[in-house]
Amino acid sequence: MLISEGRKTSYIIIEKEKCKACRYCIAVCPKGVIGLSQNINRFGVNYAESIEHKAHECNGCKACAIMCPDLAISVYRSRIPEGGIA
Amino acid sequence: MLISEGRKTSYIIIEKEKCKACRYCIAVCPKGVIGLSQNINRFGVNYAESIEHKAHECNGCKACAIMCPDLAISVYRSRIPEGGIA
Amino acid sequence: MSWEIAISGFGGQGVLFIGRLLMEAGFAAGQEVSWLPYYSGEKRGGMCSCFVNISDERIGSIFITHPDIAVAMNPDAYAMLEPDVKPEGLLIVNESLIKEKSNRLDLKVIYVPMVELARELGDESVSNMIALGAILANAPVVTTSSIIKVLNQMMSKDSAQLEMNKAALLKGCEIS
Amino acid sequence: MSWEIAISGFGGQGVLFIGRLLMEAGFAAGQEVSWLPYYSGEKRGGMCSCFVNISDERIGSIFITHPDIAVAMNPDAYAMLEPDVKPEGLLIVNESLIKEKSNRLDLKVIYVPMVELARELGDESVSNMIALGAILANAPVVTTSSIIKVLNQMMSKDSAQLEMNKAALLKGCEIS
Amino acid sequence: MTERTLMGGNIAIAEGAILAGCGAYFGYPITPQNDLLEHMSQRMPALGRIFLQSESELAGINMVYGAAATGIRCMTSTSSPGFSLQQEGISYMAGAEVPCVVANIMRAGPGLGNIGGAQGDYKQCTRGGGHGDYYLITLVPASVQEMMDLTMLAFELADKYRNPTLIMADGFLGQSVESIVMREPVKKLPDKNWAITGAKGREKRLINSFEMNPLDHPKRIALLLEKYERMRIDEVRYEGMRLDDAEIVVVAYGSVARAAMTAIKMAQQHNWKVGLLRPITVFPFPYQPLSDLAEKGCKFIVAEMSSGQMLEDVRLAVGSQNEIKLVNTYGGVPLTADQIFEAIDLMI
Amino acid sequence: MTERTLMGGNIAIAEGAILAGCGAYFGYPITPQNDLLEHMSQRMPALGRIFLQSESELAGINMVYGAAATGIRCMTSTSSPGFSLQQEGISYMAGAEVPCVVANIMRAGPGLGNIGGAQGDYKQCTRGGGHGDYYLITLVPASVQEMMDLTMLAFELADKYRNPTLIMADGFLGQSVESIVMREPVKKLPDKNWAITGAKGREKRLINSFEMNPLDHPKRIALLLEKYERMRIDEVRYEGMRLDDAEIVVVAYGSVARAAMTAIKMAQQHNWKVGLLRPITVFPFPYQPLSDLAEKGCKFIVAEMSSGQMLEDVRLAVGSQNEIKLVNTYGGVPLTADQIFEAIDLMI
Amino acid sequence: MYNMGDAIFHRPESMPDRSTHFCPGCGHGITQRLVGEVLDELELRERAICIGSIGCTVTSYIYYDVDGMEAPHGRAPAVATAIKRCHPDLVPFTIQGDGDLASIGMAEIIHAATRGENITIIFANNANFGMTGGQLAPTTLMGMYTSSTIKGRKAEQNGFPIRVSELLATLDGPAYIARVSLHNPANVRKARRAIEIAFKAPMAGMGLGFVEVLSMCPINWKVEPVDAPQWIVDNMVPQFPLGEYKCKPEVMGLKTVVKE
Amino acid sequence: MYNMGDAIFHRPESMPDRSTHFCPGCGHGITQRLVGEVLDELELRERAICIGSIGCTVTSYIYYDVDGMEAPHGRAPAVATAIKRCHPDLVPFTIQGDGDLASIGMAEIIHAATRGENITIIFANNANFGMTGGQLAPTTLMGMYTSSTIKGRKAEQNGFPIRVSELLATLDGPAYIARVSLHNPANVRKARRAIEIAFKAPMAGMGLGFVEVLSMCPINWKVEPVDAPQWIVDNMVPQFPLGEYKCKPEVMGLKTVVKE
Ligand SMILES: Cc1ncc(C[n+]2csc(CCOP(=O)(O)OP(=O)(O)O)c2C)c(N)n1
Ligand SMILES: Cc1ncc(C[n+]2csc(CCOP(=O)(O)OP(=O)(O)O)c2C)c(N)n1
Ligand code: SF4
Ligand code: SF4
Ligand code: SF4
Ligand code: SF4
Ligand code: SF4
Ligand code: SF4
Ligand SMILES: [Mg+2]
Ligand SMILES: [Mg+2]
Repeated sequence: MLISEGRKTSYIIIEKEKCKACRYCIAVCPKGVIGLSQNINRFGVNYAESIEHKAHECNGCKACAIMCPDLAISVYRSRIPEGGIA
Repeated sequence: MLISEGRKTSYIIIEKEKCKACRYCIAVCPKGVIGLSQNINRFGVNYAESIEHKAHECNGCKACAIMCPDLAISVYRSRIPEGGIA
Repeated sequence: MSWEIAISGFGGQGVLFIGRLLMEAGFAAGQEVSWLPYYSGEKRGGMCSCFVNISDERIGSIFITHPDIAVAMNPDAYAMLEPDVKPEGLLIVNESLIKEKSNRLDLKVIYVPMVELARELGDESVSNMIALGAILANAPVVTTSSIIKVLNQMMSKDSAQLEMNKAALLKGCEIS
Repeated sequence: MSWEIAISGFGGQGVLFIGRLLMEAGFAAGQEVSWLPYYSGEKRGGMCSCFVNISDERIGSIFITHPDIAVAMNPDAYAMLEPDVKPEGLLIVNESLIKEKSNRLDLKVIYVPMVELARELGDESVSNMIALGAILANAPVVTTSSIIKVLNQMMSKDSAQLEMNKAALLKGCEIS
Repeated sequence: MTERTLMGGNIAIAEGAILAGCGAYFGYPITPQNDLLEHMSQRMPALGRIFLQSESELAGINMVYGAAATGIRCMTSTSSPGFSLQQEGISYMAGAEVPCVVANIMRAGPGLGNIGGAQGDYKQCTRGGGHGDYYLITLVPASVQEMMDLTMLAFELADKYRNPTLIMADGFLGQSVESIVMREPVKKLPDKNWAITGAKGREKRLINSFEMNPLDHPKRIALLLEKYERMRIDEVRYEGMRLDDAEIVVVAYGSVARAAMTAIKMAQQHNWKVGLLRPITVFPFPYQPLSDLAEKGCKFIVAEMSSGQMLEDVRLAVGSQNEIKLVNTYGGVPLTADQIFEAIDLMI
Repeated sequence: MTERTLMGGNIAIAEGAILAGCGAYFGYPITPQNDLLEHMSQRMPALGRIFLQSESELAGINMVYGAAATGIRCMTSTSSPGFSLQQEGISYMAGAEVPCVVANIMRAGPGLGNIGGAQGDYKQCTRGGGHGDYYLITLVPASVQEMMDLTMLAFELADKYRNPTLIMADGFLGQSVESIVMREPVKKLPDKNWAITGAKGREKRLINSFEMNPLDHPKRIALLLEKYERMRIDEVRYEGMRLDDAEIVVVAYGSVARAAMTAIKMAQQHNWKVGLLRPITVFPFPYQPLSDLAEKGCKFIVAEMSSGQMLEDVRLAVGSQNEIKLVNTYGGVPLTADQIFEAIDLMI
Repeated sequence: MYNMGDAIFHRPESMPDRSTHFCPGCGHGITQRLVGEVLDELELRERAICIGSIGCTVTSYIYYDVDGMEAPHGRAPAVATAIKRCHPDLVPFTIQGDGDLASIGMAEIIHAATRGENITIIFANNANFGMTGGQLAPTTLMGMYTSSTIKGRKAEQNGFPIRVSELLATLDGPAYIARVSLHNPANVRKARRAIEIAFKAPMAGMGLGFVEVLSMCPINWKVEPVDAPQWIVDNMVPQFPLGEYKCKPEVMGLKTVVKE
Repeated sequence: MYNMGDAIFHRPESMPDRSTHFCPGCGHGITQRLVGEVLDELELRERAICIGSIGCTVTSYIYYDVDGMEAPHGRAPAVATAIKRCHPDLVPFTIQGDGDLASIGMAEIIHAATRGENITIIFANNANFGMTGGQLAPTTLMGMYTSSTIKGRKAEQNGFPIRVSELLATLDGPAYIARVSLHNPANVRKARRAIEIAFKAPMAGMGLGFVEVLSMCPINWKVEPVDAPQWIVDNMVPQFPLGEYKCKPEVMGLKTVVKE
């Protein structure tokens, strides 16, 4: 799946209310994109989130999503990334 | 178990009331010692017996007894065989 | 008319089979029938009985304790059946294996040397058919021809066996 | 004197543990006691309650439907417990998670921001001990020192955890 | 079709199932019902239906659970020890409201017991041998004809109530042969809008006995109980014989009821007023007709091949005012007309 | 020893067994009795006794069968679905007259149900969940103390009658903690001159439920029945509370009996005459005391966490003259003092 | 949704949007998702039947938008067998734990396997009884601590772990048997492919499809979730070697070549 | 009894004088006798416990002058396990049929084996359910006729036979596993020696002793008894190869050298 033209950008979305903070995603992300939030979700845990200043480094390798046991992560790839990416 | 001295004689005894006439003993006896009786026992079968004129040919190989599923056969070895061998 | 029949012997003496023949023949004659096998001993070598009802009414008990007709194929069967046959009933005794004689005067007792007779025919295993013949000769339960019809159907594949069975049946009829 | 206590919250909020501490302290004080865990939801993430009786008489029901003292650790717990606390009873509310206020005038209701207080101590997981402190400060069920004695026994191996729990207990006592 | 034919009791169950549209049979050999399984092993594949000999009664009942959940009519048959092994599975099916037919051709227990016929599983069948609150309609044929007819009925009732239904018969009856009238095959099987058949063009369906939210569980049970209540009202079946002026009523089912018929004929010859009440369902039990008879002042003889298990139901029906006597055998021994007659004689 | 200590209900069963000289425990995990098994996994080996986690409840009950046949006191524990799986094995042990103790810490059924406490296995326990004619003494503790005491009693009774004995408790009681007085360990275990221990210096012995000669089987059953009759006479146990002048009698066991005590106290505050009859054995059931109360004209409230299974026994005891009302829950929901009080209020 | 770009990884279509009920870091969540991916891939929404087993995967059927049912503890293979026999067009599958499959349910899995039932069994091996609180399972590792072996599994007391894949591989009925692990993304990808074959082979009538998945159970292993994958590598893989244990020749053809 | 000469073959001391209840030519009689010979040889009269299984060997305990008990269908290994655990000095053994052991009792034998219970299991494999009238067993041969497969065992319907010895040999618990046959005197002698090891190994605490005996069932095979041994050679041995499938190194030492 090579995208030959344009700048390719990947990013992830983590549904915070699904996350149970196992940290698998954090452990496997080659780019250090993910970290734990300061806030807690309805499970009472500090959920995972993509770190704002790291989000753009995501290379779309999907490792995080593949390891997530809680189906909390989706991975996107876009040539023209728009705002609002968390 | 070699008996080095004296004439060795073997013979078998079949308990006729135990025999069910499967004929295994007959099939395995290398000497043709055993046959079916003309008479029937309490199971209503023509039981096995050692054939009178063959009895002395028994070589004590025990094959018959080993194959008998009904524990009907004992095998004896004697240097001085006595009468009454059936 | 109602017939209650009990047949008893060793497993392997063909007790169930002649019961079945009686039932089938009764059925063919339009009667109500029932047939019940009953093992009162070990699976192999134990006692085996068979109870047959043939009747023109709805049949009550499928067990029969006071048969009109009883067949004792071995000593245990004799001991079991002889006291309980209905007065005026018929008792068929396999004389080859049963040495006792009945003292009951209210019965018709027929002694048949079934094993010897069967052996004469060359096959001990048909002594049951001799017994069946003895029933037919002494009680109008079903006709001999209806039994033969059933036999023909059941043994259509093995004519040697069929003939042997028929021969034994007829011998049983004749002798008793 | 008899105390019926109900404590309720998420599984994982330490509801069973503070119930257990109360029971142990009551027992140490020579009272009759009972303790009953009760899960009314899924194993993980569901509701978890705990009923404690402390009494000088033989204890009847081990379920408590009208507690003298109730602790609601989350909104579901509040909804369940608030209507049923005995008149003149005590209701402790985890203000951090429960936004509602009780209209009942016949109760003593104490609102405690348990999560925040615990976080101040550096460990959210001790909000249960804050709640326990709040009970002790408002009802003479057992003495704080008896609870500390039990804590000392149960956590003898992990002094950091022990101290944290004690601190939370005392904070709960103080604040409310 | 009024064609008459000779048939064994167990075979009549098998053929009744086939007539009822049974699409799958799963079972494990055990005397005295082996001929049922063996018959099915030939007949079902020949009809393009499913036969599978399961590795055990446990697997068998769970195969039934799976097949029945897809909406297929299906059954298993066994005898007492095997039936004990199926209690967990039956409880699941009752809880999940999955219909099926289980035939228990009883032999003597407890334990290995012996292979003689018996009626010693009465309580197990009527009082829920498995865990939890459930009941099973339990049909008790007394003739080979009924082995067929009640099997067909069992499939109807199972579907009607979405509940396992039992055929409970003693091994003697199972092995007996009688003449019967063949029945017409069932033409139309009921639609099952709850069955799992692959979620084609519809929402997914679930079959289970478990409620994710435990607070919903009581609601589910309440529905079950309501269903059992309907059974109690609508499904009581029995046969009366000479009850109109009876002073003594014999209560008996299965092959014992047949012996009782003979005993009553014998009593009739003495002009004694003796009738028979023969339950055809033992759950639901015919309490009402029995208590009506009790009102009239009847005395009762309960005849069964057990230590007196149905006796308790008769007591519940009759209360403590009227005389009730038990005449029984156990351990694989048939109960005969003589014995019942004797009990009548003693009571007269 | 009158040392008091805090203990969980399931643990009290385990410790009671240990005090009673239980030499071997076999079991399979199932909520809500896992702590019992886990406790045994530590305690038994520490005492040089046998603990083995079996591969299933089926294997577990058969391990109990094997160990018990050698004369060792032994037990298993389980909860409802697991108990269903043990019915065949229990029937074998009853048939072979091999003593053991089985604790069924009931959860809600039928089927998978849920893990809430329940009393839905009453019929299964008291009416023989397995095949054939047998009964099991069934003890129903209502406190952690009784979890211990009745377990010890269960071992005595099992040996006395050479019969499996049940402890039947709801999961709530199993998981509750209360203070109890520790008991003395049993010093002397009974000699078992029937046990298979290796035929040293004596004739061989056999343990089985099967009789080679089927005509002997009824004799064997007759001995069993005679034994159950003795149990019915000698082993009825119950507790009465305020029965002397009671107009209403609540009948309840297990944790429900505890709720009933509270309800009765509430009733007392209104000066209502309400008493409690708490069966401690449900087989044999206290029919006599209940029918005595019925004679006096009492009304009855049966309180249980099932669809009304004990109700049938109360009906058998009371007959149809007196009013009987059921107050119940099911599906894993506790029955509370309030609900029982309400039932009293309605009846008063 | 151009704005969002193309989702290159998202929840499988066949899995309704809901949280799992598993503990943090539980491998079951991954396994369930992999199965969901295969249901999507093979377009099985209208044919699959999900059979719940008894263990933490007890309600696995709630996670898929396909018909489902429960099975009593250990009996899912029997339930699946009957469904498949009666409806050859349906695709019954189950996720069974090691307590469910290898302890109480051993007879049922062996017989379904030897009969060559055309069903799919995913065997989630986490070396303990998760749901009931972490007791010894037949797959518990030598020396491993569980709530019923607090001094560790010892041969004298508890015998040896069962290598289920190896055991089943002695039978002629299974079409495909593999042991995979969830301890890192590469292995999860392999697991996904194995599961796909385990669906395809029985769908093609070749026999049982069976995948043993070494799966994290941090709570009962008493490790932090994030350490659980390494725990598999260190402890489980040596005793349960990964790989294919059976692959009937005709199954080879079902494998699609995937670039690593 | 000088007159009689020396009995060089007689009924084992441990076997009371009684007829068997087996059909003519049934292999069970031979197996029972071989076990009796070993009981004599190892002097186990006071230590052995004979556990009956359910099948034609249901009452195997009546043939030995040792303590005995029954076990429900398939559960003899569980019963034996408990006896041995509680009384390490006793020697529990059982003769189980293939229906008993390999069908309903599969879970119990596998678990007893993997736990390495020190018990002796003689597995009388006659490729059918003898006692109930000759139905399909898990060991029924491909194509074989039984009363529940009257057209012969077919893979699609009934799957494949289980090779129990091979299956159990994948486990670490058993000390000794062998398959022997009764089809001629030489093989009966071998069977005798295997059975001896199957007693000695568990007695020495080395683990399960297991011998699979290919055994005649003429009545259900529908062959004349006298033809049954050859039936084994022609039909069973090809599908169930004879030999030792497991022999822990320490077990080797238990073997006594016997001149053929
Ligand atoms: C007949 C029966 N026995 C026992 C149980 C209790 N039980 C529920 S889950 C479970 C063990 C599950 O372990 P496993 O299969 O390994 O699944 P995990 O939870 O580890 O995923 C047990 C024993 C039950 N529900 N039914
Ligand atoms: C729970 C249970 N199911 C079924 C039976 C019936 N039954 C008795 S023996 C037997 C099969 C025996 O076959 P096998 O073990 O091969 O022994 P064989 O007779 O061939 O020696 C069966 C199914 C039973 N007694 N108990
Ligand atoms: S897709 Fe890869 S790079 Fe992007 S967040 Fe996930 S693991 Fe990190
Ligand atoms: S892997 Fe999933 S559940 Fe775990 S921390 Fe990351 S987002 Fe949360
Ligand atoms: S011992 Fe040998 S030779 Fe003698 S009869 Fe027997 S088989 Fe024949
Ligand atoms: S082997 Fe035994 S049973 Fe068979 S014929 Fe010879 S003596 Fe008789
Ligand atoms: S107990 Fe283990 S297997 Fe079960 S949900 Fe938790 S982590 Fe998963
Ligand atoms: S049926 Fe077969 S196994 Fe059973 S006794 Fe007869 S020959 Fe032996
Ligand atoms: Mg597990
Ligand atoms: Mg066999």
